[in-house]
Amino acid sequence: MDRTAIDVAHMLAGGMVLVSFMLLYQDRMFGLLNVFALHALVLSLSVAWQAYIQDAPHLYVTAAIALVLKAIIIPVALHRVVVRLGIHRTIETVGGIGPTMLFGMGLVALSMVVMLRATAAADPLAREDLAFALSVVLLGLLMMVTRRNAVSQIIGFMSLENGLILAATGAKGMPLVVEISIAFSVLIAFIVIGVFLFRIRERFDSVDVQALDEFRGERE
Amino acid sequence: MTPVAAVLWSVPALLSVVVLAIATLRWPSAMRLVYGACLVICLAVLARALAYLLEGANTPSLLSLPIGLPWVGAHFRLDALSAFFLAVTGLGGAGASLYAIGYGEHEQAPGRVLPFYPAFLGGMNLVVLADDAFTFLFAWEFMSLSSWMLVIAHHWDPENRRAGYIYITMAGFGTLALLLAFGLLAGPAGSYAFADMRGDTSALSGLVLLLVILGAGSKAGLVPLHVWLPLAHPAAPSHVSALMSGVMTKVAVYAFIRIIFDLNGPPVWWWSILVIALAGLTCVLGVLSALMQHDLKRLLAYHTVENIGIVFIGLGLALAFSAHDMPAPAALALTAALFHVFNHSIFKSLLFFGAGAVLTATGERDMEHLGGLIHRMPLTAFTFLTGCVAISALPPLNGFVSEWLTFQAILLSPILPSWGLKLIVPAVGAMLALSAALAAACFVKAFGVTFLGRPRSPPAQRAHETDSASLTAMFAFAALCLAAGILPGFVIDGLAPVAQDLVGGRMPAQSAIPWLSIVPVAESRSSYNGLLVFAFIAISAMLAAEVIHRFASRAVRRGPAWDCGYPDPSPATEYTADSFAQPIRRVFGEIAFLARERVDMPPPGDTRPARLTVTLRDLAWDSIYAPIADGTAYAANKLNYLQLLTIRQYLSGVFVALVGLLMVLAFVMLVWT
Amino acid sequence: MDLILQLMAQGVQMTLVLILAPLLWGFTRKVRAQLLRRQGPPIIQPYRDLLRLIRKEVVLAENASWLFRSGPYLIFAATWVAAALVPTFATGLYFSWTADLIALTALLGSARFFLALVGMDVGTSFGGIGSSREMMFASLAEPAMIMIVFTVALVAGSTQLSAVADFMLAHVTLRVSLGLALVALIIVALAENARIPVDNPATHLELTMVHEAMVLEYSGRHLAVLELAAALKLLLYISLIACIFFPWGLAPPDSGPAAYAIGAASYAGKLLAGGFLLAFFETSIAKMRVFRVPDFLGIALMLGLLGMLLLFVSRSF
Amino acid sequence: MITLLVHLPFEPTTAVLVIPGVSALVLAFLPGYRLTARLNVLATFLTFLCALSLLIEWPAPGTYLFVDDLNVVFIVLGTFVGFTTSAFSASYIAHEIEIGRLTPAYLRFYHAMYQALMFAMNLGLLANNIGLMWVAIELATLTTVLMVGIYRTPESLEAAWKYFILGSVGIALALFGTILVYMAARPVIGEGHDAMVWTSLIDKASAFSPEMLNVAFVFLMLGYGTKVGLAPLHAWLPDAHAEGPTPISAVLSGLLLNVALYAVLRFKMLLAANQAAIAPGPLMVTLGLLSLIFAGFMLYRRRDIKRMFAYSSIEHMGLITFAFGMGGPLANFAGLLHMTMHSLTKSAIFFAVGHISQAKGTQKLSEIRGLTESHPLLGWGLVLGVVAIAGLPPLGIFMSEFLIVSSTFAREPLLALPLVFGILVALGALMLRLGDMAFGKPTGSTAPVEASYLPLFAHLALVLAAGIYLPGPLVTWFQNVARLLG
Repeated sequence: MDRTAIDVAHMLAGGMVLVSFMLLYQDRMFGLLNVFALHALVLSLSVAWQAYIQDAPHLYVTAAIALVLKAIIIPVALHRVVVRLGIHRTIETVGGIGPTMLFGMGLVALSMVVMLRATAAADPLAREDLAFALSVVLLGLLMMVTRRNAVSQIIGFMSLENGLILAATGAKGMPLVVEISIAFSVLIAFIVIGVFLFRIRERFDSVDVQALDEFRGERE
Repeated sequence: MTPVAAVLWSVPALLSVVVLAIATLRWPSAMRLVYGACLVICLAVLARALAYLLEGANTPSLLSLPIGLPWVGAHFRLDALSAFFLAVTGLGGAGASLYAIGYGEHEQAPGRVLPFYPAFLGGMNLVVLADDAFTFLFAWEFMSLSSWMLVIAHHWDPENRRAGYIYITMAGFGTLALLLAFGLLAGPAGSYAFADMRGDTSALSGLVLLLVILGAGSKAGLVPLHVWLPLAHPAAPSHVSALMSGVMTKVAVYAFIRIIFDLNGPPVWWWSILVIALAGLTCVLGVLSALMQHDLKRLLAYHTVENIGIVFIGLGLALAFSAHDMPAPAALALTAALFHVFNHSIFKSLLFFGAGAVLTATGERDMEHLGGLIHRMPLTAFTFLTGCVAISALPPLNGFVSEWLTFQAILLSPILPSWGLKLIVPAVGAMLALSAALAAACFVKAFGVTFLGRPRSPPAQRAHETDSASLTAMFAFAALCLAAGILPGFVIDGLAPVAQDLVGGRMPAQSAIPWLSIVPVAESRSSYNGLLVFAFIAISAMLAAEVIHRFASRAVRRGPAWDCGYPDPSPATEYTADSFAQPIRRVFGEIAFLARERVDMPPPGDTRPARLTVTLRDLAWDSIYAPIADGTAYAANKLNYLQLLTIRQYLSGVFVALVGLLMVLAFVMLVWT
Repeated sequence: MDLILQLMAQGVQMTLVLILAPLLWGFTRKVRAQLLRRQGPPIIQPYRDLLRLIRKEVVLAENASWLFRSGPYLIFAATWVAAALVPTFATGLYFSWTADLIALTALLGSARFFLALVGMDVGTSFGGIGSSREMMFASLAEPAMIMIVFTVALVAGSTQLSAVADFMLAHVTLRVSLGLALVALIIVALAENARIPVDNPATHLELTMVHEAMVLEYSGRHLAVLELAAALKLLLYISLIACIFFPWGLAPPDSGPAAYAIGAASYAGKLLAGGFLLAFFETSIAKMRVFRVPDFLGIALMLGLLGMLLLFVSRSF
Repeated sequence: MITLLVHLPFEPTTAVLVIPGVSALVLAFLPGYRLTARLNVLATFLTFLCALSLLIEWPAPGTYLFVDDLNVVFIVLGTFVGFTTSAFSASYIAHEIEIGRLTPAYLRFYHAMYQALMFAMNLGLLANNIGLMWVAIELATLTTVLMVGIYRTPESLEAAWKYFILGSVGIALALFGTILVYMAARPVIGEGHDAMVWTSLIDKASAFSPEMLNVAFVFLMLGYGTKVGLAPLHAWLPDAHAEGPTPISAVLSGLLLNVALYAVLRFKMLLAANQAAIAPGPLMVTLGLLSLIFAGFMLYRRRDIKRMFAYSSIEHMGLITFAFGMGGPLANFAGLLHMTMHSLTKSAIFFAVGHISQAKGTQKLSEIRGLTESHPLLGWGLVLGVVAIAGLPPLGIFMSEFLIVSSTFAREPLLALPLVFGILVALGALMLRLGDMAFGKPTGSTAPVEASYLPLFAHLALVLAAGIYLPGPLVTWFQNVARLLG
């Protein structure tokens, strides 16, 4: 395949890392939802591009799922959740945006070091893709642990999962990618439904601590 | 059938008695059935072991079964040492079972005793027969487990539950220590059969010794590993207390001898210093703690600690001698230790039987509520007195003989070259003498306060003589105390093969010596003749009494006791157990227990009574066990907060782990290239 | 014939100690009185006392048990056997190997054990006081005694009294350890025999007495037997000191009557000296408080241990 | 449904999957709990029989499914525990229906989920494709999440939610690891399906790029380790055990943890087959020791009986992971034995605990006293179980602990000390709680409870037998597996 194809792939993957940083930076709920939609969009683009250059048509399914479910349905659904729970005001972060971003930089550097060393053997397309994917995964995890807010944690998890899809599609000729992405979509659906059904309040935190105190008495 | 097979059959037999016990639990006659069966089996074991021992026991009899640890199998071995200890377990078990046939009538929870009692016996026999590490530890822990169930048989009392908890935890600790020791002996290849261990000597044999001291010592009750013992032994029903104190501690001694003398290769001189020092400490602290008790069974339990100390002094000396390659003195020391093992198993069981009889007759273990029982239970009193004399190491009974032999071994030790021993052995000799004297005081107190004087409580007044089965057992053991005391030569000769196996030497044959006296080394050096001493005392006492009664008066008149002009019939004016121990507490208590006495004397005109409060501290507990317990609680409390985190915080745990590992990996890969 | 002579010698010794004991008792009492410028009872007074006591009827407390009645004879027997085993005028008597020094100490221990028990039998507080204090003294005196025995045994290479005496007789040299042992043994002897400064055999003030408190309930023949036992014990200790540290004149094993005569004479001399020194010592110091006694006995224990330690370090001490 | 079975072309490996799968569908729609409960038992029993038939001879590895010495151990064990647990659950659920904690609708759901879980776990064990294995384990997680939350109480919902979130993250990490393995395999095996087929992976593992494998193992260890419940990834486990229905606690401890452990072992073998890759042992040993000691201390402060035994599961999983991390024939053998014994014992304990909490009407330790007086069979069953789990003879865990500790001390003395320390800490805690629960003056209701003792005592009997005598074939078989694990 020619150079440009690879460059485009890298462009898109890098774009996802960038959007992940935007996610980290966001401190408004609706803004966050929009940025996540963007994240999913970029993902579906890069998956589509992979489908094209690997001429693996089944990947288009994955791209479509990413586009429809993650870029449209879920953001809308979450939008309603946010309105319903009335938590659109702010996002409570743990230890400021700035430090988090800096830490994110460190994570990207780490994943670069690890991956580029590890994948010395693999073909260039896979190398950078994997490196970017790992950074997206780590950033998503970072977002989950630095946000107190259920919805933004869900978003963190979904961005993490986007990173996984990116890696899976980047792995040339990997079977079961579609199935896996579907399985993941099921997972996501469960999460969102969970938020709906069980009225998980602002944060995961509040539920269990009180539960522990009231019901379990494990604390003394 | 080979000897080992013959004795090994006792284990399945006892286990089937367990099944029998569970099956017949509802029957009224279950108790007699179970104890009767145990009695028969134990007697059979005793007979077979003695027969083997008296045949000379020169060829170990082996047996291996395809059970237990796969690719190793279960190995069993009957040699002189195990035969001797089988005789001890068999004898103790038989006595306890016979006693229990009567004592069991008073058991309020037979369902929690009958099934575990035979299991306990079987476990002890199995330990002594085991010839590979797995079988050994299996039996060892099985023994602990079944005795634990017996300790908490009366589980409604929280004290017993606490005792049981401390016991089972210490037992687990000991087992793990022994497990580590065996791990060293077996090596990475995992050759767990004792036969393989005998061959090669581990480089870390010193570490093995330390671990065995922890493992076997904690079961035997070496200070400072003894804390569980005075709690657990009294908690069990009395016949079980007798077994635990009289026999199970001996099984621990067996473990020590088996591993250190048999498996662990040639001893090093500094081992003996460690063992002897610990043993001396154990003697003195054990007997002093015993003196401070006023719970009869607890007093006996503490006193077991002292006797274990005496045994380990002998073992330590044997180690020292054989480390310097002096077989004959080593044989003397070892024989002394084993003789004391035998003696203690007899009279400690006897004393616990007596305590049990008192307990059933009065429902009291606290000596402060007893007294005057010699009138109401004269036979029990007589046997108990015999036990007291024997355990106080007074001639002509058996306790004195083993202690005398130990003294003789100490007298031989100046020939030991190493200076550490030169300095520590005399000190330990003094400690041994001191503990012997204190033991006499302890049992004057035990017998005097319990059986003599006036009853201190209504139950003590209503006491009645115990049943015939118990009495038979007690008289049998009392007779044994006397027999072993006046005919020690036969016991020593019986022990000769054991010493021959373990230290390659033996004491001179005793049965040949005229007048049946015993001569450890040479007659010019020292000799003792229990038979003649007994005869002389008996004859001269009877002679004196006869002469006086015949030629002088034999008139007797009863009158009130001399009350110094202030008649006060209440038994409260009697000397109590605590006041009896007070002088000795004044002398030794400050060091041994940080004893503090506080007198609260009201000013003149104030009518409230003056109070004397005494506080004793258990140093071992305060300095070792309490910190451990507190540390565990502290760690548990601190860590418990991890149960209360939020999902986000748990996620951060995962996150940190991931990033950390990735960084390590990056570091590794960067360093590699 | 030889055997009969041997047995006779043994028998003579047994009766000898029995006869001499009250005499020694009376002698010390007389000397003491003289030293105090008193007339004092005649030397044979103890015999009279014993005879009178024997003839008297026994007054038993209501709740005295069988142990109370049989105890005195046991105590007497144990002490007597012990005393008879100490070489008095000759060594190597026929049964001298029956018990060595350790056994001897233990025999006295048995006697003390039963004495303490009978003291508690009636259940008055005096007996209790006496027994508990007696056992407290013993808990220090007995180890001290054992230490002394060890010291001596390490010097003489034997715990057999006869062998010890022979050794001392053969090569008697001044040894530091033996000196320490002697001092210790004297202290122990004072304590064991309930003499001043540890106890006062003459007192009848209940709270200060130890030995007397234990036998307070006894009367008649029982008391007589106990008194005799006490006297035997005193004799035993003096002859013990004599035969270990001053073995001169002891008749060697299986020697003729002449040697025995010399032995007897020297033994009488030693007894007189010992009794006199004891009385002199007792008159010259005062009784100490009960709880000072442990320190006093502690000295003996330390001395004994020191002597033994020295010998462990080097045989030439 | 029986007819359905008959019409099946009988082929054990597929049957092991088809039976639970089909019966899950059937049970989802059948009403009435008696029938469904019986069907549930029957289905698990048939599955167990098929699994047993695998022992006799198994088919050649297929593209998606395969059987070898290693996973057949897990399958037989798993299906057996699944069978006994279903038998237990029948009587347990009956009581829950009586007291109205569960409605018939939820019951249908429950049974369907139970079979689905069986299906997922068998699939995960049989999968010859690491992607398929991943999917199966995720499915198993989802089903258990649903069952943990089945009581709809705030605690159970919260527990399910916690389990769900942590499990999903774990799953995500595991997937990343799987992708990396594929990436490592692709240059050697070539693109496409084969590069994820286990049998071909293990053959060519020596040629893979070691660095890739290292990174992959980090992710897989953490991902599947979350399912195994190793500290610090354990947080979901105690609550999931405590708040779900007790049969599910039994299945979680007895099966699901093993399945996750199986996945870890597979990838350990992959790394072991590659000389250049860093040895996975140290990581496993560290996590194992951490879990062991941590859980040992956590046992002391528990108030809830099920949560306590959940922590004990963490402790034992730590011990097993440690053993496999040590490697070598002895330690691997011990690890396998320990895993088997732990599954049997722990599920037996949960059987007892389930009925106990039903009898006493509470899970609070402080309200459970004197069981051996009030409910002798349950009480003594619990005593036996706890004695076994504490590693005391004559029960099986003693043998495995004996092997682990002694072999470790002979090889790495310094590693054995924390090991022994952890075991001792746990023993102390278990015995402390046992003394309070089983003995003393009974509290609460002493009314007898409708209980099925057969599964409980069957497990304990097996554990007891194994503690005294291991049959020769089993030993050789375990030794083969131990050699397989390297």
